[in-house]
Amino acid sequence: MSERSAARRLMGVWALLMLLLALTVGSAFLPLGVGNTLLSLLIAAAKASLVVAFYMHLRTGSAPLRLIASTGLLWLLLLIMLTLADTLTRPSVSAPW
Amino acid sequence: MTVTPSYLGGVRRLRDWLLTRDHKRIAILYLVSITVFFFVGALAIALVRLELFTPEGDVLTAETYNKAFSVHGILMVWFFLIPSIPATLGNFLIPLMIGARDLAFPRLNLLSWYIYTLGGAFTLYALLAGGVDTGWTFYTPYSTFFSNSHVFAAAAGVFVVGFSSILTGLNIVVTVHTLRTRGMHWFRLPLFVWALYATSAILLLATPVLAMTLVLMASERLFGVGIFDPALGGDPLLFQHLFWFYSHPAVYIMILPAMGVASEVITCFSRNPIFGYRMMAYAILAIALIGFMVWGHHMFTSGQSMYAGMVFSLLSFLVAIPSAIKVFNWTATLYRGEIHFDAPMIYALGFVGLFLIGGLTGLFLAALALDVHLTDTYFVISHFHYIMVGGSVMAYIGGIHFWWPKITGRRYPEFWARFAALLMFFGFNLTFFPQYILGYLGMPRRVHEYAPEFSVLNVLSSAGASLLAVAYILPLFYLGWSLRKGRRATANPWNATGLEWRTSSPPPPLNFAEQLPEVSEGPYAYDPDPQRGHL
Amino acid sequence: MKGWNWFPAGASHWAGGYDTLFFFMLALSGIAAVAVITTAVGFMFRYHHRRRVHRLGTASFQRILEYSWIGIPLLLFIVVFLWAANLYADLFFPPAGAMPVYITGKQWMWKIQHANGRREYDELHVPAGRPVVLVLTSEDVIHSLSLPALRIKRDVVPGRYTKIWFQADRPGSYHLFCAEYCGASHARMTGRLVVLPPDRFAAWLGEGEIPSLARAGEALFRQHGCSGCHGANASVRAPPLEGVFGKPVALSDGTTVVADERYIRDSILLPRKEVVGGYEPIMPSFRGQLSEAEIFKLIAYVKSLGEVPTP
Amino acid sequence: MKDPTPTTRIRNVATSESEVRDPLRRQEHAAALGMWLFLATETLFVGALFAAYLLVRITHPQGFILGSRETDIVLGTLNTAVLLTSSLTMALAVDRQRVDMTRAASRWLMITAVLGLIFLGIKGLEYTLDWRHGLVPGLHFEPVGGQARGMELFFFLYFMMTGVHALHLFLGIGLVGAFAAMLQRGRLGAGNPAPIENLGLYWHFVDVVWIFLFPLLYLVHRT
Repeated sequence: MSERSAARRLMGVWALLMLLLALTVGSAFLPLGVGNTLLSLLIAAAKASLVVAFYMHLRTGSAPLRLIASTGLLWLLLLIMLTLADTLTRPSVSAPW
Repeated sequence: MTVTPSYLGGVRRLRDWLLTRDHKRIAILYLVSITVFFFVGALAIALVRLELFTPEGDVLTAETYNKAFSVHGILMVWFFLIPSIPATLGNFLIPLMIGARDLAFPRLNLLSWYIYTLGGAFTLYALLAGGVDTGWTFYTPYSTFFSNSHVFAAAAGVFVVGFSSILTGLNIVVTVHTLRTRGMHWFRLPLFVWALYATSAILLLATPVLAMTLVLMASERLFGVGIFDPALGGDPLLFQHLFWFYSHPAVYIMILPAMGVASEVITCFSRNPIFGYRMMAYAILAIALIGFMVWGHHMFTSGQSMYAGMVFSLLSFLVAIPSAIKVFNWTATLYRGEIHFDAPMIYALGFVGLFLIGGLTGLFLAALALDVHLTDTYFVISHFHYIMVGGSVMAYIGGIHFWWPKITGRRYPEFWARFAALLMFFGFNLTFFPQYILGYLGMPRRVHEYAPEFSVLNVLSSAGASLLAVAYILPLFYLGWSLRKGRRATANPWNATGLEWRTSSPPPPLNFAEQLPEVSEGPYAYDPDPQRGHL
Repeated sequence: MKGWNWFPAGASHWAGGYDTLFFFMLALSGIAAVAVITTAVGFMFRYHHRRRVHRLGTASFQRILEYSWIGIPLLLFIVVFLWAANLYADLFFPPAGAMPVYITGKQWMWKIQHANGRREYDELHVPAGRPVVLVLTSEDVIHSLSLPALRIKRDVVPGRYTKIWFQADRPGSYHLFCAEYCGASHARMTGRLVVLPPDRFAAWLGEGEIPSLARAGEALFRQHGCSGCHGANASVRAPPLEGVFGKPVALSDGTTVVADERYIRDSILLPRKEVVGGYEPIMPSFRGQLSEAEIFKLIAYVKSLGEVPTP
Repeated sequence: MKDPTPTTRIRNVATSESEVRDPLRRQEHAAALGMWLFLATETLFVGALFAAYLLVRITHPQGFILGSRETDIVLGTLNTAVLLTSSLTMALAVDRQRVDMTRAASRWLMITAVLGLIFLGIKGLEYTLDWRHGLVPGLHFEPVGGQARGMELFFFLYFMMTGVHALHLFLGIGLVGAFAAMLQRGRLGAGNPAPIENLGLYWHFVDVVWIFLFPLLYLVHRT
């Protein structure tokens, strides 16, 4: 891969990021209810993946690096999911009086 | 005997120690500092046990008592147990065991000791300025709005020392990944290295959550507003979730390295390869992984939802499986071995026995209904002391004995070491076994007065504690004595197989004289002496 | 040695079930511990380095051994898990008609109110043979109400209600502890659980002239000016409270909640959090003006509005 | 010295460590590994805040919507664009350093640092406006309308999250500036891309955190 094309790819990614930014800001004004949050998080995930894959070179990174990167994320999900397991199923105390 | 230069020799200025990048010297720095904190924490609990000698609150005021157990918890957990094996034995041994000249980031290693010292300074400040009375758990809203003690300084100390843990963990993981010598495949690593690797992973993944939780708690205390505040519709249980997400895996930070030490010692003194090496390695990884998913078992009565309780309870039973595997495999390692009862072996076997009891009583606490009555009583105290003190501290001191010849180049006096090990074992049981019964009888923890019917068991416990104190002080004397007067140690006094025994005692500054050793088979290539064995 | 008793019998049916499981576990882990320790000590003697025994080769059935000591504990664990979970779930479902008692933890005392208005401090009187449900909250930090004779305990959390129920069977006087560290006098936040035979309890409950909890709530309702807006002929438009309790309420943001204790408590303390649809968020917060014990009374009053009109 | 160890098991080899593996490659690998581990740690550090955010938001959905509407979406979007652009310039700097164009790399680093400073400037402006509007919990909080408690919790988290992010960025700017200066002076010269690459990893990570902060804080529900 020539130097020029490498730089061009980085700029292409930037353009995509900007596009996604415009999209997410625009979507915030649509009345989608909880869909707003889901959509904007989806877009955020797409943006983050672009940065991680291209700017942080994880696309070409070695196996241990990918393992470590995904471990951080996985553990965060563990924290969130298991805490949710409590808060979402916690009943407010039902009527004894 | 050829004179090989050792890492201890050379110029003996203080600067050469305080600015060293040699992992072995940094390990000694850690050894000295954690010993200091251990005895400060022990002093605090000595006061507690003295108070509990009688049912009335007659020795300490309630406030002083609360500060004493809080300081005991904070110092013992973060300034002794968590760095104990990883930062001393781990630091010293990992490069030697995998055939490297140092850790991957020697400067970072020194930095992490300085960060540890800084964190210790904060905590000592909190202690000297009047103490902290939140317990080591810093539960909100007590810690945020109600305690009048030095919560900020203590939390800052814990926050800072967390970074030292993170850096140590990072260093160990990178070292194991990149600096294994030729032929040292993953499944040729000693189990001690496996254990430290898993421990480091936990340190890296859990500690940051604690750090942020403490930041949130401190901001809430500072600004009078925050997400744990029930008055604002915040949730105090959220603090507990975040706190235990760290603090339950922290238990495995304390016990996994101890398991590593036990594995090394037991194979060596039964002259047998470890039973089921791969299973042991997988068990370590399984404990590290599942250990992250069980924290809610600290909250079965906290108002956590019943369904979450069931998930956490089931997972807690699952994490007991790999722990059970380890106990069985250590036992099986003795089979057809050639068992020597040197002091490290007594410590290691003591570790297995106490860990077994601690683990089995852990099952009581994992069982939902049983926990309802037992939690927050002395049953819990006894359970985790069996794991952390009976388990980790026994193994730590045993490990110190096992590698003492390597670290110092001297032999310790065997008689005294065996005596201290046995005294520790009996003292420990006398101290903590009565506490199981106290817990079942319902005596709550963290009280400085108690109902008179609990007094017999408390007197037994306090008596045991004084034996235990003697057992912990003894090694200071005889190990100190051996530094000057002990017999000189050969490179491999135990006839053990690890790479660390392939270099001189104490090792040269770059660990291995000229070339790094190469490995062509797994660890623990022990054979019971056939001449002794044949009938 | 007063009251020396190593294994005190439980004072409730649930405690009996608890002890059965506890001693089953004790037996199970005792067997496991003895088996492992005997084996290990046996090996230590047999394979002591000075003994001349056969040492060549290790166990050839390693796989089977390893799988069996994964499988057998797993099975046992699942049995214990199910048993304990089942027992635990019991605590969350009080039988209909359980007698409520309202308990507020406060540094460092227990304030206890019965439905008929009878109040007591640090002593909890309950009748034998009748289910009792404790509704718990805290004025300040987290406490934990521990009743060892009943083998139960529940944390008392500020800002929300937790509850636990029991049916004591054996009249007597038992320990009541605070089990969650709550500050300087945590150790002295103790009391007694007094289980009385039903007739003596009824007598105890009726001592003295006391307004019921709902009546006391009604007084507070007027005293704090709630009736000025929520009353029948109020000038300010506020949602009427008659018949609200336990029913779904449509909120201004389009969602619906059930008007349970939490909702009413939040409406008093955080009135703008969930506003009833069609009403302006104008209600002031009563934070700091009402104690948790008083909120218990107000909720009892609101609840009584849903039933037959108060006499 | 009499050595009782069975020497057959482990033999010393005549090759030195450097012949086993290329030490420079190994150092680079170690550095990248260390950096990624650090970032995994950081993920959980800021992740704890994200978890707290999610759990508090579940209990106060309305408060978070109203709180989010009080944030300045124009400045927020602008800032996101600035930060994404700084990631581009940082990636270009790494790219240049890889092909030993240290001057160009240094220039891109300078631009990155300036973009970082612009971000902090805009953030500071936002904070000032928040103060004027009485949106700072604990110090100056006078919200308009209902949902005051939920909004207060929202803004508490808003300041914690953006504050922790800004602190990371602040450190990043310092490091980027220092590395740019080192490149200028010819230290860290050609053939040594690893330090800049790791610096880049850190910078991009800070960017990724913002990518998630932005929708959670600014875009909860605008209609």
